[in-house]
Amino acid sequence: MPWTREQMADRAAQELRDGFYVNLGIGIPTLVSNYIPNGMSVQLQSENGMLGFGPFPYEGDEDPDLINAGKQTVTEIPTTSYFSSADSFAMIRGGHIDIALLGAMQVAENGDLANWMIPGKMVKGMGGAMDLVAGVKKVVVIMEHSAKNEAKLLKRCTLPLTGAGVVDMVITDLGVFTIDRKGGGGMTLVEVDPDTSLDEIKSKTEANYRVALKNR
Amino acid sequence: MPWTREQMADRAAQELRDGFYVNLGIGIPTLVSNYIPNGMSVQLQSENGMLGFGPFPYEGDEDPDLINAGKQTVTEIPTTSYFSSADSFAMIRGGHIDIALLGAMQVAENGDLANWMIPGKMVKGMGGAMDLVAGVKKVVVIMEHSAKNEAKLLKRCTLPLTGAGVVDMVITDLGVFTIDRKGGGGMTLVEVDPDTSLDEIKSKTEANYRVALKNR
Amino acid sequence: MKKVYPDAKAALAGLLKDGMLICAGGFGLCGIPETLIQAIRDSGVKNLTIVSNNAGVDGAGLGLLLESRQIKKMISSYVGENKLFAQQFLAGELEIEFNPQGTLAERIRAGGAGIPAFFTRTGAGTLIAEGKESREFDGESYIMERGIVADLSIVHAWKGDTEGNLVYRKTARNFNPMMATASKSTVAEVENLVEPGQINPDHIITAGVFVKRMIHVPNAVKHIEQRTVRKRVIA
Amino acid sequence: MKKVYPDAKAALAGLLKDGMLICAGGFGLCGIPETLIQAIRDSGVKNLTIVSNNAGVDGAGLGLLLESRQIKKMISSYVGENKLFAQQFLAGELEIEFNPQGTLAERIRAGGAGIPAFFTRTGAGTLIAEGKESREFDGESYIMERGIVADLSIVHAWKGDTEGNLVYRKTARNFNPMMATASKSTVAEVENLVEPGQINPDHIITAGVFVKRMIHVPNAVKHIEQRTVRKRVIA
Repeated sequence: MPWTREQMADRAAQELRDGFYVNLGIGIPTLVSNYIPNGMSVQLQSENGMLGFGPFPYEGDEDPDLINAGKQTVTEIPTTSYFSSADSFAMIRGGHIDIALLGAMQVAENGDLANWMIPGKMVKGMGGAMDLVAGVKKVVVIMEHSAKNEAKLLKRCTLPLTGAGVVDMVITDLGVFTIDRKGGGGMTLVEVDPDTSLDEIKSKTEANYRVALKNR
Repeated sequence: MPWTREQMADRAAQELRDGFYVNLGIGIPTLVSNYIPNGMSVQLQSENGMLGFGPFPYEGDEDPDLINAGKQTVTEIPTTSYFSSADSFAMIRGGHIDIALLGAMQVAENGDLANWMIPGKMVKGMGGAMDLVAGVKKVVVIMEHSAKNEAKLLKRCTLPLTGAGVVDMVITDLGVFTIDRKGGGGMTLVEVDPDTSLDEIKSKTEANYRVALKNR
Repeated sequence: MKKVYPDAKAALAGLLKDGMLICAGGFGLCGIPETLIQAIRDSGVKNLTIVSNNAGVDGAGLGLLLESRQIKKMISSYVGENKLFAQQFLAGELEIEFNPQGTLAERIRAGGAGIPAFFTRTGAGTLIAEGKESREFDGESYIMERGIVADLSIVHAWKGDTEGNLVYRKTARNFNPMMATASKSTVAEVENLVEPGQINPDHIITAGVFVKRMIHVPNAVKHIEQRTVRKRVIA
Repeated sequence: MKKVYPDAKAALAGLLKDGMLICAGGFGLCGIPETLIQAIRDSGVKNLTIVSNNAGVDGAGLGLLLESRQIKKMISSYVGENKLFAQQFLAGELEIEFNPQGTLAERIRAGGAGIPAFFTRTGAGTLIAEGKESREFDGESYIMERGIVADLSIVHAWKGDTEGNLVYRKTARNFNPMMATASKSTVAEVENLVEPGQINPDHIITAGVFVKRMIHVPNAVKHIEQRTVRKRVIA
């Protein structure tokens, strides 16, 4: 069986370190907060102007003035601070957030990322995604390995880019890839779902990649 | 008798309007706060991060955390707000301060201003002066008409500039000049100290200027 | 110099004209100047270009001005919540200029700070870079973005004194502070109106200098877009 | 992840090296990180370039590092209060790069915000523009200034929680907030150290993300440069 959404989130949580400041995108990345190892302290950043937020409020405690970047009601915790959107993206663009976990439509072997528009379809906008991938120190994509038998890990993205050369790691339901986006060392398959063969991954991946499995 | 420092400050205060946000430089400009007409409300900005400040504190009430841009102890008033130096100069550079009153070494007929360095002498620095003259809506210079028989109102400044084409009005001990710095209409003498002849002003002024005295 | 006006209509009087550029605070429906938006709708002013991170939802926020077809163009980062937006856009009745959210926030901050242009890495190598100057600094690629200065800014604050000093509450701060700086005519609606001196000056986020007019909205309606909750566990 | 260190020496351990670039908060002697400056002096680190609006006075603030000749270069807007500065400068022992105060503040803010360069009207047509790119926007002349990113920032705050969230008091805020953002190693000294949750999150000026290490300075010495007072009138 390929990894479940929960297993992918659990794997992604292993990229966190004590003291990290973390931005989680919508979808599977949101689940990552459930897998933060015990004893590890990380602060979640929400790009609409909040650092350090807690779980959803109890029924009846929702506050219209207290939402995350997905416009969901959230809660304050003791470490919380609020700031403007300009200050929030100064924090992001300035490289002060340690890691961003987000979804994607396509990732290329050079680290290019596409996740905001499909030509010909109504475009909703990129929100803060372009700023996050351009500014955050480490960018981890969590996505299904392929969609409707179409590869998502490509030699080159065919969709308009969210960022050029920005992805450091891709966690799919079949395995984990690292991308040496700065050094130009390309993409490497470093972990595989135990129930998935290397051949299956090869057949579902258009991108070139080396295989260097880590013992886990 | 030429105008006294107090009379010059009084004349400068007539450039203020109700609701104005005002930055006062050191020297004679500081005195202007004593001549704000009754019933007029103006807020004084201090570029080190304070809007709305009051007089010097009573003896014993000095607060090391509460100073103006001249590093003098001042007081808070009900309208006071504090902000960072970056926000302070965003306010100044963004054109949100209505008027700046400051001293000068030289002013040219095109509005050029020199007030920060004399080549060959130890330079202390321009502080916030370059930002103020570049950003504030109206810049009024208050200075002695001439120094040691050397004209200070010149065709061109001979000292390094603080700002190019930035001065709107010059108040000296002998008269008041306006400068059409944006329209290119040059300098105009609009008021004269009653005890000073037009010939005397002419002899002490290198700059070209028209005379268009206002009835006062 | 009285800044406080009796209502939104009075506060906007003389400030509205067809074809103008308006900065509107808020993120989603959080911290939006809803009372001022309603007054703009009622004024009938047309062909507006509005700078706002989002375009409201159907029936609330800037959605009101979409319904009344007063908006010609939006400058936003995300408009996914609004069906009417999609309809009008696909019918060619509405223009949209997408800006990355951080670039949008910084363009507004720059406009208010007298900075006509700045460089950012955001969007380099993407569609967003087209038509913009690109440049390398220290081996990395950046694109040049321009500051935004509007004809009018409308913002929502939690508390304000009559001098125009404002504070915001929690994530309702969002775009409001920058937008308050980005025009020469900023109108603020405040949930709590107090006298000068009632707000600790160290806590003020928007200094009064930026606020030209203000209104008191003690009963401001607030919307929740995504009501996400936990069940209470009864022990 | 413990951010609080027992003293300034411990907080700076491993962060100092000869020839480094340091951003130091404060305006005049107001809001300066005096305890951290003393520890830098005691460390003996040399050839420092220091970004600070002023250079302290003789015997206080950065004046301490001038006395010990640890400073190679200052990037400042005004250094008029310091006789030793003038001596060392005239003797060719000290470099100075003057920046207009607002340009200095914005360069630091830009560095912290990931903006490598921006345009400003300040200094256009003056000596400051020499060697810098000039450009017209909408008919006005501007010059390009670069962001500053330092190896180390040292700041002084009124209160901080152990997460690194900081608040400043009155005009002691000045350059501290931007400088806290402009390096990957920011060390803060706080007069009051509290637990997370003890500061209202709407009042926090510097978010904890910017602060790597901190020390508690409950008895910080504060200087007044110009003691200006009114006489009390006994009624």
